Amino acid sequence: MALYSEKVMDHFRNPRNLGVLEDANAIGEVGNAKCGDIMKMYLKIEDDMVKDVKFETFGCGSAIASSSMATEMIKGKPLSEVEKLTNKAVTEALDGLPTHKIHCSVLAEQAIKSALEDYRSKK
Amino acid sequence: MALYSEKVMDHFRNPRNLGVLEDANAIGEVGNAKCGDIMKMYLKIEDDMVKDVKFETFGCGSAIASSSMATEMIKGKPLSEVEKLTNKAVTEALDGLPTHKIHCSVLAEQAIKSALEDYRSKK
Amino acid sequence: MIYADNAATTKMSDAAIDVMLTHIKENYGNPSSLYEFGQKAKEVLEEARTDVARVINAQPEEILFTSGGSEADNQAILSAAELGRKQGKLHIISTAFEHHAVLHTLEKLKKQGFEITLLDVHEDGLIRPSEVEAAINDNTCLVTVMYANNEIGTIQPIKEIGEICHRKKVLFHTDAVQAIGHVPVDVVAENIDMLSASSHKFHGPKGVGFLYARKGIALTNLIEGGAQERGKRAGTENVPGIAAMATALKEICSKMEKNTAHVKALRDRIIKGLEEIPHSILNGDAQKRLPSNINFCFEGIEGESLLLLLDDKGIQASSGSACTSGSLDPSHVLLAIGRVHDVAHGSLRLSLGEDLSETDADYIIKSVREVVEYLRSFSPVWRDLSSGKIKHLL
Amino acid sequence: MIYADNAATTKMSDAAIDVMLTHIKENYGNPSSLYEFGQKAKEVLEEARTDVARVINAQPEEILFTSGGSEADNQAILSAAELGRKQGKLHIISTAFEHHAVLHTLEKLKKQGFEITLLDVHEDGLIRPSEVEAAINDNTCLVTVMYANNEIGTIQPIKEIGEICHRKKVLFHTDAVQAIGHVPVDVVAENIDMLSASSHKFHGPKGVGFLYARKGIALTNLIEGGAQERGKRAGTENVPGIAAMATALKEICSKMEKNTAHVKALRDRIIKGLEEIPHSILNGDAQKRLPSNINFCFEGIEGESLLLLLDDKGIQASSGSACTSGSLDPSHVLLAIGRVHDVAHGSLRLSLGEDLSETDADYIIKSVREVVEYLRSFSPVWRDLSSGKIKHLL
Ligand SMILES: Cc1ncc(COP(=O)(O)O)c(C=O)c1O
Ligand SMILES: Cc1ncc(COP(=O)(O)O)c(C=O)c1O
Repeated sequence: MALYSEKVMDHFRNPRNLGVLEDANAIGEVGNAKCGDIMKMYLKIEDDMVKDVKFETFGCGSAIASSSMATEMIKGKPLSEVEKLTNKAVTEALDGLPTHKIHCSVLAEQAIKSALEDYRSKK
Repeated sequence: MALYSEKVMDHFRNPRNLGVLEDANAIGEVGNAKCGDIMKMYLKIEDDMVKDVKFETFGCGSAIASSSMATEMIKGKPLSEVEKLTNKAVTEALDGLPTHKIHCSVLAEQAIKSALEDYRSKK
Repeated sequence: MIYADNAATTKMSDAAIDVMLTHIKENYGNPSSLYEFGQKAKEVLEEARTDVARVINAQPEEILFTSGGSEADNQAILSAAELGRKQGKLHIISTAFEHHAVLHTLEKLKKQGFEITLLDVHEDGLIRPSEVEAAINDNTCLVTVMYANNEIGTIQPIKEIGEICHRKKVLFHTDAVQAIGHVPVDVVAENIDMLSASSHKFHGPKGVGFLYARKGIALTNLIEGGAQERGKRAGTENVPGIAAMATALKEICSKMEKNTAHVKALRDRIIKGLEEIPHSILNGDAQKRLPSNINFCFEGIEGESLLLLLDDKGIQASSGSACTSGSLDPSHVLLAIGRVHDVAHGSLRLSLGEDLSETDADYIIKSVREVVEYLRSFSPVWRDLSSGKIKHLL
Repeated sequence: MIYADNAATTKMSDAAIDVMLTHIKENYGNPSSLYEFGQKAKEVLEEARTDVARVINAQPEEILFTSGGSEADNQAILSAAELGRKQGKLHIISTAFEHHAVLHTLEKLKKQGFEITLLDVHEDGLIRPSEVEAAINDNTCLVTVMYANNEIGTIQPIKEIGEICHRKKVLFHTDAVQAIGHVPVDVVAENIDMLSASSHKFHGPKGVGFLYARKGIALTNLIEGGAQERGKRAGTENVPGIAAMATALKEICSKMEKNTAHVKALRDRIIKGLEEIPHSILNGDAQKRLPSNINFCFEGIEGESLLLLLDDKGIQASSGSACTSGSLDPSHVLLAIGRVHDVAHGSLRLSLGEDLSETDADYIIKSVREVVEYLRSFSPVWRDLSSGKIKHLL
């Protein structure tokens, strides 16, 4: 019964898709520093597919892990699928999160949604 | 720091002058069973001297020790001295008593005083 | 040394000591810390909670760790009173022979306007459920009746009382400090809403206890501060102590049947042996009592000197005599079952340990007989009783 | 493992463990029992009381043993409030950055009609005695100011505050949980009326603490029941724990000078090393702080991830980040000294143990630097700060 599951710790320690995507065409940023969590998602969308994705996160262990997991779950996926990604799916993929950390997975979902909106608004 | 001094325990374990003095001419009894302490002193007074003394006590360790010590302190002593015996002297002779047990030494003093009164009332 | 004062406190079991030491050395982290080392301590804490809950058929989240039985009693009663206050219900029912942790808390509440009914405990030391039922009115917010009395060991009809309280929708608390680990307790089957226990009464460490409070009962904090114990009891958790308590509890409960058979047989042997002392009386019902409890009054003697002489013979026991309590009155428990002062002063409680042997028991019988006879030999009260000057009460 | 969270809790000293074990095995009797075996336990208890009293220059009868610092804080404040109530004085002065054991107790009193003034703690984390004096009015019944803050380690001008309180005839309590054993405390010289301490902060066992209350101050019971602790704190005494606390306290105090010199040097070395991290700030005055305390804020990162990565590197520390407390807001202490939320989330507290080596200190510096740099490397906040999109606050 550590604070986090093995999965969370793995994604926290070795975040996938970390960094900035220079040629992103869809960027979403949610959260605020006052609350201690900011997630920024960089997506490269082509042919209605997420060709590439990277993230930057200011936040706690589960925020970093949630963003990392979320990027893995949408990378290479058609937008129709990406749109349906829920925080619940992210949480489950991480083998669960402590109750008061669920909002981190919500942020991940929102960051992706925000990026998709950005993409659509620019079309 | 046992409950009682060595002296108290010695007099409690090996009470001096325990029992009834068949030819006592001065008997004093104080205390009451309701309060948990009764002391009875049997004195044999001759030529204004305490020739012999015995006691019976219903009570706690310090009550028994106080009566025992008090009998030793008056045995063979002239009445003029016996009259002056105080509870303080008994307590000191016992190397002290716990505060809430001081009343046991008071009972011892009173039992002797009561015996002396008995003696005088019969003269 | 024959330690026969296990109702006062017990020796820690070796298993409990081991567990305590392990956690002191290896898991000293603060359970509130988020690094692995602190989380390990939290894990130990929650395992202990689960273990303790299981023993009384409760849920882990219904267990609150405290510093002992007194704190648990205080918090349970004050919490129920607070809930009562909110509903305008200011009546509490208890019994005349509760532990002071309960009685003094009730006195405090009385000063705050609560009405307190203390039920008669009868000469057998047993509460009558029908009298509980009759005492409950629309203003009653709490019934608190101890599971087993700490002096005379009588075991109350908890299940029946709980059933009445549930039916009447009144909270029911029981001070089970003397019962837990010694008799089976099931908070669900017995309709118990709140229950207090203390670790050092069942071979766990001192300074640890627990309060069971059924889910949904809002507790009032006794100790405010950090968010430990779901915000209901502040203070850095004594993880080694709590884990040791859980270990001791599991251990004693796993041996309960065996312990009970063994101790009960010795108890009854000693009772039989002491009943032969003339003008003596067993206090409390002979059957409905803790397997380990023996409590007698002997006429004509005083308890403290009895204890000291037994101590000289290597036997540790206790008494309800005023002299042993530092107060002027003898035990309120003995007075509550109708013993008059004179007799109550001459009381003796033996609370047996699980490791007592038959030889020990016989030695106890022999020693008590000797000491009672010796003390009577120079007791002016006994003289007056024997000579017929005053009448025997026993 | 480099355990640098000694302000959260400490490891028990070997001497304290030994004493505890000895009494668990050899003196498990109840100090209220009158046989020799119980009286021996009482003797151990009173020796511990004398030892503890001596350390703070108090009298033994001024020491009350409790289950920890929280209980001591609660009882001290409620007692002073009760005394105030009797005189119609319902005003209490405290500070904005007290421990929750104090603040939550004050909130409870506020609901009961008390007026609470929380003094500003300024950016350096230090109370100004003149502001205490100005805040006192005819209704003030208590001033309670912590001796040293648990997060930023600042040591308050206790003697000056005490002097003012004495002159103004107002009771003065100090929560000295973080100070006792770590800096010299003298209740007489410093005009302290009441003081709280907790054993597990100075290598004693958990679940034990004490309250000092100057002779003549009538305490209100928090836990009602038996007559233990002169009737002011019920519950069978945790003699092994109390004796172990006294042992730990004597031990740490005997080494205080040596410890202080050693730990302070390492503290300042680490502070120097961490100050080189750009956009960082030391929280609390650099001089008037506990020898063991280091507290920084680093812009652009969040504390929990910092802690977890330090844990991976074998360093245990703590943070005032909201994420580490389970609440939404970061530490009230950091907010009280004027750190805004964004910055307060990126805080790190290192509280050093006496056995830390210079190598450990250098490893800590290196590790914190690495982790801060790493977390900043993918922090969108840091990016915006670096690019000038938002302004640096530090
Ligand atoms: C300043 C301060 N006061 C009070 C406490 C409470 O002490 P305890 O957790 O031992 O009850 C602590 C520690 O948690 C503290 O640091
Ligand atoms: C029936 C009962 N209730 C409460 C208590 C108080 O427990 P503690 O001394 O552990 O606080 C005791 C024991 O002293 C007890 O026997």
